[in-house]
Amino acid sequence: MKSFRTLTNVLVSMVLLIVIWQAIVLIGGYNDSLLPAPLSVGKAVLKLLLDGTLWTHLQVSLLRFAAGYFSASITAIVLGLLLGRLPVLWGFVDPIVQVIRPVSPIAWSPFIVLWFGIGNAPAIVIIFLAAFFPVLLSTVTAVRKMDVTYLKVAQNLEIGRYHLFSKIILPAIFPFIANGLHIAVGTSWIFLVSGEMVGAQSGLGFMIVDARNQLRLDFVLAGIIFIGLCGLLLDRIIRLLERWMDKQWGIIRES
Amino acid sequence: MKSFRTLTNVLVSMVLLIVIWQAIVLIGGYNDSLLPAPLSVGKAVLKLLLDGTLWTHLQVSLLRFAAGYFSASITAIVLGLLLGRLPVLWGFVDPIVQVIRPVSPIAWSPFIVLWFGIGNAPAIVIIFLAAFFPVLLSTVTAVRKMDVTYLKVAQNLEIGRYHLFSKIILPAIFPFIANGLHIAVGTSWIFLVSGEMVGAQSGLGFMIVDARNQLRLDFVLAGIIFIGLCGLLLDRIIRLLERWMDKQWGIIRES
Amino acid sequence: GKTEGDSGHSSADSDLKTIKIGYLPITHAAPLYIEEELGKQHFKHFKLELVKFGSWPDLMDALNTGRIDGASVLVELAMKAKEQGIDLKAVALGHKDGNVIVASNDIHQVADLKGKKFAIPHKFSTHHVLFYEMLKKAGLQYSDVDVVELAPAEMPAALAEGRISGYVVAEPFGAKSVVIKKGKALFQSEEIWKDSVDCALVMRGEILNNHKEASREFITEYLKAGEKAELKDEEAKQILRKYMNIEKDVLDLSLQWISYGDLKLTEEAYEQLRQYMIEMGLSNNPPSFQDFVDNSFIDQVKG
Amino acid sequence: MGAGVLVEVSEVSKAYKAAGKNEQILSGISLQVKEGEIISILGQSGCGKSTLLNLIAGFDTPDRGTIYTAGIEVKEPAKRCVMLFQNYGLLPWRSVLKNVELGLLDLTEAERRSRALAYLKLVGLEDRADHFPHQLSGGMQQRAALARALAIRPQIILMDEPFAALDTFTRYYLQNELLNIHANEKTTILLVTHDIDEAVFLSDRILIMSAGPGQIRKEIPIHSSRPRDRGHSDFQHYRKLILDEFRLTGPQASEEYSI
Amino acid sequence: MGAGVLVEVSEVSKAYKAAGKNEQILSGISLQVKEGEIISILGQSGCGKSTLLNLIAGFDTPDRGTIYTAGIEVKEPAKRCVMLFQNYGLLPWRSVLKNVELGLLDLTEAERRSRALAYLKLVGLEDRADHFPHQLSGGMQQRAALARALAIRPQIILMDEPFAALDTFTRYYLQNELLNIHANEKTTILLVTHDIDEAVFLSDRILIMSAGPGQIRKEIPIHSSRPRDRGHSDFQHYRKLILDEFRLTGPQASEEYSI
Ligand SMILES: Nc1ncnc2c1ncn2[C@@H]1O[C@H](COP(=O)(O)OP(=O)(O)OP(=O)(O)O)[C@@H](O)[C@H]1O
Ligand SMILES: Nc1ncnc2c1ncn2[C@@H]1O[C@H](COP(=O)(O)OP(=O)(O)OP(=O)(O)O)[C@@H](O)[C@H]1O
Ligand SMILES: [Mg+2]
Ligand SMILES: [Mg+2]
Repeated sequence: MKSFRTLTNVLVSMVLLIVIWQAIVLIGGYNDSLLPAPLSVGKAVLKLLLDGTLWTHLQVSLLRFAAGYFSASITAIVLGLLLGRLPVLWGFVDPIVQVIRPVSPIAWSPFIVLWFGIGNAPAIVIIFLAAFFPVLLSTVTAVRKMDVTYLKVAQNLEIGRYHLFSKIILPAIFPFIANGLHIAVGTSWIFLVSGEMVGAQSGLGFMIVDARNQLRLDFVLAGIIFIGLCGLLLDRIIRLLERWMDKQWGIIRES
Repeated sequence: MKSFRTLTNVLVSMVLLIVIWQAIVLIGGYNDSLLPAPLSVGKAVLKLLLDGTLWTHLQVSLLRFAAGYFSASITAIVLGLLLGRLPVLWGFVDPIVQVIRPVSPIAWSPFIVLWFGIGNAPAIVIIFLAAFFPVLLSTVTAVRKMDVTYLKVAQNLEIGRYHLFSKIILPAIFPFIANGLHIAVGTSWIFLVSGEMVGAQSGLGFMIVDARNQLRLDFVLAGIIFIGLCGLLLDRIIRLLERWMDKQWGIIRES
Repeated sequence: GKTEGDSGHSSADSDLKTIKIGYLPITHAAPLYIEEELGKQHFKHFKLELVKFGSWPDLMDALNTGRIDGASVLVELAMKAKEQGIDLKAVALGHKDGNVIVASNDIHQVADLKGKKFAIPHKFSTHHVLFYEMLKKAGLQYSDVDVVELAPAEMPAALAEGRISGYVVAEPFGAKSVVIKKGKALFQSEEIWKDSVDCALVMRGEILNNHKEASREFITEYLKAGEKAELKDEEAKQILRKYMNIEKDVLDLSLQWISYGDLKLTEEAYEQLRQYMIEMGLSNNPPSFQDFVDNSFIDQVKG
Repeated sequence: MGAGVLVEVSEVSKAYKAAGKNEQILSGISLQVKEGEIISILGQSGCGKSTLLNLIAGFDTPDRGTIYTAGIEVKEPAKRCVMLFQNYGLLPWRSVLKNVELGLLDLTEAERRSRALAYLKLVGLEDRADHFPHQLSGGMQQRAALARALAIRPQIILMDEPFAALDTFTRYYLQNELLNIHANEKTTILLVTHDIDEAVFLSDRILIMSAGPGQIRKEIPIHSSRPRDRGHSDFQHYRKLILDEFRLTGPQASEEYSI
Repeated sequence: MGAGVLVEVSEVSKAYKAAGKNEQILSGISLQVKEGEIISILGQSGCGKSTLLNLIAGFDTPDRGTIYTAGIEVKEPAKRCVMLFQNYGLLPWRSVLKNVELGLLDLTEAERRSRALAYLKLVGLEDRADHFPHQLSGGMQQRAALARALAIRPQIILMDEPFAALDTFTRYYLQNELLNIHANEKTTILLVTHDIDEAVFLSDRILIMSAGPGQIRKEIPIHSSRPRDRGHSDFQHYRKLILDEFRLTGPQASEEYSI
């Protein structure tokens, strides 16, 4: 019932969007190679779907995304746990992180090429960079703001150092890390396009850049639609995971 | 006392960073035009500072940033307030937002050029796009998750529609919007570089891209340093504002 | 958001037509720099505004949507846009020759590139054609080498770190690797393809039609600037370095390879290019010489 | 409706949807509150006390039955019948004074200010007028909320476990204060609580509510003159009566108890 | 130290830095708890009850004075003296059973499980072993926390306002349960509360604490045999005694009160 209404909503709003878009094209009198009409884009979408191009690119992108995202998350969580428990060390690392974080991964690209070459690696590195900082910061913050009651309970029950991390700290902060992980999915997916601009010959980002180079804006828009949909899908998957976890952890968030 | 320690931390970590960097340059035997040594970058930084180039670019960037960021924030807050109170409408808008959000502003650049030309406008639009969605989503969420007690109080005291928005809803959700505004500063500053790549003849982003095209990686790094520092500064300013507001609102967050 | 330029302006108008020309900071656009630098004071029928771009796609977006009136751009990109229905005309060349195939020091002949990565700046570029022709002449298949598109600025670093084994691109990015001794010039472009067509000065049709006087003067001055550039004297180098901020030795080397003397795009050279584009599958129906090339201005000047 | 009856609840029922099925929360509740009375509704957690109060305040509508306050049928929340929330419902971004002024937006600025100050004085908070709620203790916050309610001069005040979050000492003190204020203002008060002592100390009548579905099981009038003495034997008598009612006295059998 | 004295606090003082200046929270506190006793510390909010308990549990160290539990000087938290926190301190991501097993990590898995189940049964939660804390009511959560503490078989249990967050009825019920369990297990209990009834109902001795700085003002031994009857006159006697001590009986003068 609820999902049915959501579906109707999505359909209605999509139809509305297409109508507005078509209207802009008609009223503005745009050349199809400058602003393609919905129909041309529809054709492009269909073509990409049918001739298998999409799947190849999608697969490559998802693999790169997974590689960058998961390696970033794991590194960031492990480092975050340590740095969160070692405030003195964090005092030194924090300024560096804070200065590096606001720099666009694009700005780094000369150095990324220097160290990581071209093709898969730079795309993965850029996704890594985009995911790393949100997860690191949310982990450190979570560790530092953790409810001290849990730590007190652990002390009181004389729980050892190893169990302290695995049974108390990690699970206690997991919901907060999850939030960081959620944000990271968004930011790193956004940087997919940038990542696949550095010498990659495949992937959704490359597909868009390539179509743009060929002045096929219909394919650019088709690519944008796929990127948007996949981003949405990834977001929803993470959100479901988060919900499930919140339930386990007894956190109740209204929809 | 505390700020003194912070300063020491910053200095120590900067020195450490420079030592590591110099070590990499020495050990890797990199050519200065591939990975500039700290000294060359220092010279570049000094040159940019002294010959006034930096100030011109910085000023332009900050103006663009301010234009994009504030217009995005205001639009997003106003729209967010309305959409948050009109769940049916939001049901239609939400899917569109969710699909557009994960798309990199870079992917849109052909269309941004089409509509907004080159120079200032596209940079501002890209910053706008980067800031708009975090603020919109956090405003809508804040309105929808707002403590119903406040609404009940307003009903009970027979407070009119206008005062309801200005005296109850807006202040009630402001701390949450502030969070969105904070995130938006980060993301939109990151996209400054992308924004200033399209036909801009000035700005920090242009400075980096131009230096890169001229193979002056020392200036690229100098630009990165300035972008990082400004990003940090902006973040701190917003954080101070947030603190001050939290205090007004009676929210206590440990540092 | 209109695609037309502000065609209402008459060239005789007191507020002069501003011609906006896009470029990338490369040696190949030298005539533009010189024209602006030397002519700025005494243009009669127009004002010149040069707009620097960071990449070819950004420049093309602006050109296609009429945000700039013309550009010194890879001619293939302009042809592609023409094919898509954008009204563009090539009125002169940007330069002649001056592209080199750079290879890392362990590459001694074309056959050594087999199985290696090789970078080109853009699919629709003369550099791509040069690369194709080089392989063909050496008897290699196109698929023998792994071609990647890479931003020109990243190429020297990629070569130095062995991420690619060679590249072909506009100057000064080739000279850079040679100067820092991370690579060598394997071929000059004329060794592969004589009279290769690379960057061209491309104008939007409505400018040429609606601002005839301005266009004529602009192109005349452009050709003069080309002659000045061809001198490659200290003054010219000074101007180039002002626009490109590169090391002196890199500039000197890249100037050795290039010529700006005769900037007319001939029909033979253009037909050769068309053939390559069809052969390489870059375009099914590249615009014809008559449609795309407008030599009327250059012919007028040359008399 | 009888004269002087300010709250009249007749045969009210209410069900909520929970986990798919309709759960009956209140079933056939009737009660009357006369002018100037203090009435307590005493019941265990979850028996539907807050639900009933919400219906009377007009925040929700009953499935069956009717509710009149001050002679007008309740359709929506109104100023004549003000609710004091469990968590005080102060707006944290407004000073105490501004909070009290919130219900007086239709007065001129000067009137608004003087009225608000007068009621802050009544609850003993005149020197905290410019503080923000988070700068006050829980007890002070509850007094500020009370001042806000009184300033509107409503005919009825509804209170949902007004002192539950306070510690025993503060609670005793505020109960005394409430009685003092009531003696001056004569506002009709309907309060909900799960604290037996509180009900006995404050009320003219205690309505004992039982759960599953919520019903009024018994009415206990307190015939003891105010101010009452918590240590007095009269007080103990009523206390014991209610404890017995809930079977909480004596060495208790560990019967299954729904907690 | 006398034989059978499990908690010995001698001349303990503690100050906290607040807003730049040192604030004395506890000053020269001494107390003893003997084996098997239930002792209540009764005091107003903010008088330093939790601080004192934290010192005894070893979460913080006193500025002056010494604390011994079970004959050992307290340097850090230890299993011999377990704290029940105000908000129960259950780990929300572990089932009730797993929570109880948390203190038993040094046992084998089988032992751990059987011991945990035994104590869950003792508190009447054996059928909720696989539930998560948030699936339980407040009262059940407190019982689970109690089971976790008991399962370690500590010599002393410290309780910080154990039932303050529960409604009156649940609170009464759990107080009864606690006495039943104490009768079986004979664990020494030191609890902190601001509820007079609770202190009278549970304790062998009540220590009345006053604030600014926190001191033990008076000790009231309760010579009434358990189980006690909340309605009985003995009970009322002690209740009145304490009310008088805090000057909370009688028609109260509106003296300035620190809330
Ligand atoms: N909006 C609602 N939707 C569904 N169920 C509700 C809603 N409001 C209350 N309930 C249910 O109605 C029952 C009674 O709730 P209510 O808040 O009235 O109890 P209460 O007596 O005030 O309890 P407490 O003393 O804990 O405040 C509870 O079981 C609760 O779960
Ligand atoms: N870590 C701390 N740092 C500074 N001040 C503290 C700290 N812990 C407690 N205090 C102060 O010490 C005083 C006593 O606090 P404590 O929590 O011991 O009171 P309490 O008697 O337990 O009160 P309650 O009944 O509200 O729980 C308070 O004024 C509090 O502000
Ligand atoms: Mg309630
Ligand atoms: Mg306490």
